[in-house]
Amino acid sequence: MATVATPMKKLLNDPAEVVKESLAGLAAAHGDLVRYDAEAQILVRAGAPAAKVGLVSGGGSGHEPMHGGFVGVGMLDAACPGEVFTSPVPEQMLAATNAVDAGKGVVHIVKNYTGDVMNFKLAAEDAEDEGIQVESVLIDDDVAVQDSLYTAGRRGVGATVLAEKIAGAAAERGDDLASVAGIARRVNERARSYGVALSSCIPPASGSPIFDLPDGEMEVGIGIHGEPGRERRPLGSAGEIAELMIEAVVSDLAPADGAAVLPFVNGMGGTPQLELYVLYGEIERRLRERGLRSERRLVGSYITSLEMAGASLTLLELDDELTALWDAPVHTPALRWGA
Amino acid sequence: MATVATPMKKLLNDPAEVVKESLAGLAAAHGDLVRYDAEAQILVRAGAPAAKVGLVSGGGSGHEPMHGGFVGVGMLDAACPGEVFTSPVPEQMLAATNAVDAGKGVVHIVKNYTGDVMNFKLAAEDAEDEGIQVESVLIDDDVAVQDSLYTAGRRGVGATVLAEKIAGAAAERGDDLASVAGIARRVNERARSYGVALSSCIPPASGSPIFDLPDGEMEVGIGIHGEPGRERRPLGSAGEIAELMIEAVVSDLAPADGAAVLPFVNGMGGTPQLELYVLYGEIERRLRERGLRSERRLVGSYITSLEMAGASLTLLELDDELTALWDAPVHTPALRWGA
Amino acid sequence: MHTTTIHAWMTTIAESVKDRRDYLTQLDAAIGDGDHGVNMDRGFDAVAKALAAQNGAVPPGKLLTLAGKTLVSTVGGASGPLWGTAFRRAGRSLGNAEEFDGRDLLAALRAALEGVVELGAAQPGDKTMVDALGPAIDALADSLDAGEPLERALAAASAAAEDGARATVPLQARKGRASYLGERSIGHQDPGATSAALVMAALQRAVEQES
Amino acid sequence: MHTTTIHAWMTTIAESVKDRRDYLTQLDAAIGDGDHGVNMDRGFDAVAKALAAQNGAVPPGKLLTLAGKTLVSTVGGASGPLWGTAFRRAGRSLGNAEEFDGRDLLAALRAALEGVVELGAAQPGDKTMVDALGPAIDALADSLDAGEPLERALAAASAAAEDGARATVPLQARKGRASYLGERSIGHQDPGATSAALVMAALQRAVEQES
Ligand SMILES: Nc1ncnc2c1ncn2[C@@H]1O[C@H](COP(=O)(O)OP(=O)(O)O)[C@@H](O)[C@H]1O
Ligand SMILES: Nc1ncnc2c1ncn2[C@@H]1O[C@H](COP(=O)(O)OP(=O)(O)O)[C@@H](O)[C@H]1O
Ligand SMILES: [Mg+2]
Ligand SMILES: [Mg+2]
Ligand SMILES: [Mg+2]
Ligand SMILES: [Mg+2]
Repeated sequence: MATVATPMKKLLNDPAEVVKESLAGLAAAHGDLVRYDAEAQILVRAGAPAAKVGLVSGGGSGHEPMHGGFVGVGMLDAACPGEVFTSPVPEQMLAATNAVDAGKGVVHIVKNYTGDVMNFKLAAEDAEDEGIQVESVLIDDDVAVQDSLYTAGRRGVGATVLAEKIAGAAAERGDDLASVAGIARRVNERARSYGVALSSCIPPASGSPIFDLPDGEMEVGIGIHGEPGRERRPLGSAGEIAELMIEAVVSDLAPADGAAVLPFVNGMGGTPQLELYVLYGEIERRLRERGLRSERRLVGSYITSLEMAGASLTLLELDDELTALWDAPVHTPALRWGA
Repeated sequence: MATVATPMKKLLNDPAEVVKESLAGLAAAHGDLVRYDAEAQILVRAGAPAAKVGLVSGGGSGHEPMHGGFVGVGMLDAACPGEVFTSPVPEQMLAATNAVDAGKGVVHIVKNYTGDVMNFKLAAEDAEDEGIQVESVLIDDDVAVQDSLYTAGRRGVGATVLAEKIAGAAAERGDDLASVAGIARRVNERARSYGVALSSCIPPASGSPIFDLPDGEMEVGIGIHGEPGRERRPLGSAGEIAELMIEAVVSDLAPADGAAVLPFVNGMGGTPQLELYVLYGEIERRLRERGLRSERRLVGSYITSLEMAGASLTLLELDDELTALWDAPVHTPALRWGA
Repeated sequence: MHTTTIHAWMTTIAESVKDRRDYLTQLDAAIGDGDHGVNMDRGFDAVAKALAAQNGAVPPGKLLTLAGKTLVSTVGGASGPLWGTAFRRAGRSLGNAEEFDGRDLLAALRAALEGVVELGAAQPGDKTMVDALGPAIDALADSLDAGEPLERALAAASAAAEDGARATVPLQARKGRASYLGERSIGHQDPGATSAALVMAALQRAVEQES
Repeated sequence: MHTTTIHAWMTTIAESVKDRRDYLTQLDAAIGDGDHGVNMDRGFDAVAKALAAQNGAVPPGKLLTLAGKTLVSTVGGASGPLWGTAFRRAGRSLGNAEEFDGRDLLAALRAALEGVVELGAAQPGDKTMVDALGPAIDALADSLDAGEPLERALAAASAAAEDGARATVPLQARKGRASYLGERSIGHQDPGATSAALVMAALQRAVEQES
């Protein structure tokens, strides 16, 4: 059995084909929700484009279920997945934009990474040349990176999932282009994230971990590309890690006293649910102690770095409209309720 | 930060408390669905016991979301989680049985492991002493183990999830004790499973992997307790692994020609979704080539071995009633549709 | 022998299981699921606490029954019901007597083994705790029949348990998790047989202390 | 120089990027996300194929434009749009001319760098490909001004790119993924600057072959 190029702990055929094959498998499993356009390498909501504002997102692969798992009713209309950890190309984004445009314009949800921003920029220019109105929404919620002249700015992480769900509900209820984009931006403005890694991950192309992390150590302030974080520290307890995350996001977000919040406790891919719920318990208790009301929550591995062990906290300060849109029905391969 | 006893790649406080803390976290996140009885260490469906046959399952922890994530509407009424990979004790099972009994009797879904069987047996005896009717359903779907005088019999693995969903729907629609138990047994009789590991996993108590698996090798015929499998082989491609799994389950199940089936492609915990859907694609295609119709499917990490990398295939031969019960609404922390 | 003997026996088991906790777990990791040491430690820790809470007046048999119940309700896994049943049966065999002698002890251990076999249906040679308990009981019987003093008889029983545990190495498991490994279970010592040997060694030491 | 020079340049880039693929990826793994080698290889592989499909009649500028478009549509990431824009601008600068000389080449490279800076807004010293391209273009200009033959001038440019790439090691990244690492980006060579040096070395070799 030598079909796998580099021997590694991976379940795949040819590393160069893993993204395409995975997209085909997703569409085979969820044909009622998504259609895979193999030529354009995009996933499109099944059925005719709904007569509404289109919602498109995309980025490198390896973050599953984001984005492909969020295509369906009440969330994304199309996703353009790039190679693992590599932003997709403008042609994919343009094809996705064309596929979902129903004359009401298309919102691009773009995570703030140099590659994603540049490629979406070129795609938006092309789309506008074709007469499609495009609103780009930049997601940059990661407080581990200061937004300064000395960085590419904050990374887009967990808030992406929340923005896609909430803006998707707004589009589904018939909001116009400006409103859908505005709601996505509001989610981004009211959300902050912070992540911690207990291990690296193994990109299929290289077949080996991006970095080594000895037992008993952790990387704090990580992104979602298996990259090292801002700093390496001795591994903390779940309580200490919860405190670290909450301090980072709350101090930056500065929510109103007694604010209603949505804590999104996300696994990076390789952290067992057993541990993730221990962390959730520590986080919800600490939020309560700070007078914040966890009125909604999301717990699970929704924006991942392949099999990286670790977790991130995204805290969204809710308002009545965001809460209502969060509760609205959603039916996608990875997120489903009310349907 | 030295609160973690053995330095390891784990997100927890005290390894001895991880199960209790995780259950409390799950209940905090899903208070609308489940209640955590800390004293008895059981999870119970929120609200008063429904006037229906009760459905109880349990087993060692480390398989999350099974079982706690399946407590709610249309599935389990209670779950009794033991320590990691250790069957719970009869007192937990008795407390769960008492909590959910509405006078219509209680079904115990028991995976076929010596410990689980013995402890549930003692619990069932106690419950009957207390005048509660108990029907025990043994799940033993793992074809990697021959059922013979020379083994403890086949292990219960993926079919457990399907039996809990389908029997849960039967109980919800008002079937009596014998019928609910009968349907669970029918699922077990019509389902077969086979699993493959690409890595071991790390039980919190020991803090180190149960076994080492060099890159480029895999364990075939594994269970769900991080144990080695029947045999070690060179790592195969996704296609080769799919073929191996299908050959194992189909040859044993011997479904009718053109039968309607439900392939359940399960991740062991540490396998990225990117890879799991590659495997799903390979499996669905091969089932089609064998003339089997994948009319329903489940893809995801639902019965895990902590962070083990690997996957299992459970194939269920559907009939109209099983399909209808599968489609019935379910609302639990881990499985939700139609609600 | 009296209630104090049982106290001494149980606390000695608790200590030696705690000492060998990681070793037992490693044995279980090789052919099981790596929790046997943790299970036994959790159980006998609870037993020691439960017994400590009793006043001296409780007869030996009742203490063993309490130990068995405590194991059932704290260990889980396969070893919980098995050891729990073993000590409950042993306790029932000693009944309400204030004292017991070597013959009583032998009868109690036989009752314990019967309970284990009833529940687990293991045959000698299946690579389980039975492979340590069985030889130990036979050795105890032989020595007592030969008129040896109890200390010597228990030393022989302990040695036989030890040998029985070691003799599980070449066996292929036919019961419990290890049986899933088929031939791969060969070449490893059975964790349950190993802790059974610890139980017998603890009994010997407890009785020695008494006299 | 003619169309054949561009063909030679692109195929030489494709070869050397393939050879150094893992090295570039390792550099990116240290301060980025470990895909740069794969990205460049995928892109220039496609460029080589696209150019091979062209008949000889296509003018050099159009070939560069095609190379740029191919990179944009196959690479993704940051380097895709950046290198794509670079070659498109270079192509536009050469226009429809059948031939081009050293001065034309210099102008084309300047246009390429401008395109990169417009899109990516990187300053010299930000630890990006700009830190290799900038010095290379300056060296080329100086040598041409000094009246040196083109081969020598391109050798100087290639060496300057090489030095520029190496000089990124002590820098703290201010653009791209590496900037997320803050001070931890110091001490590593920038992958994009490294592949930029490969591009310049390939140009030198392509022109040498010609003459
Ligand atoms: N049917 C049985 N009869 C007797 N002893 C058994 C049986 N099954 C298992 N055992 C014993 O139990 C031991 C394993 O105990 P433990 O690891 O605590 O439980 P589990 O196997 O549930 O994890 C085995 O080493 C074996 O000696
Ligand atoms: N704003 C920028 N301007 C110029 N070059 C940049 C910029 N951002 C990144 N780069 C270059 O791109 C390289 C990374 O390319 P690559 O790894 O292929 O893309 P990605 O960072 O999206 O994974 C960096 O080493 C750097 O030289
Ligand atoms: Mg990248
Ligand atoms: Mg166990
Ligand atoms: Mg065990
Ligand atoms: Mg990169």
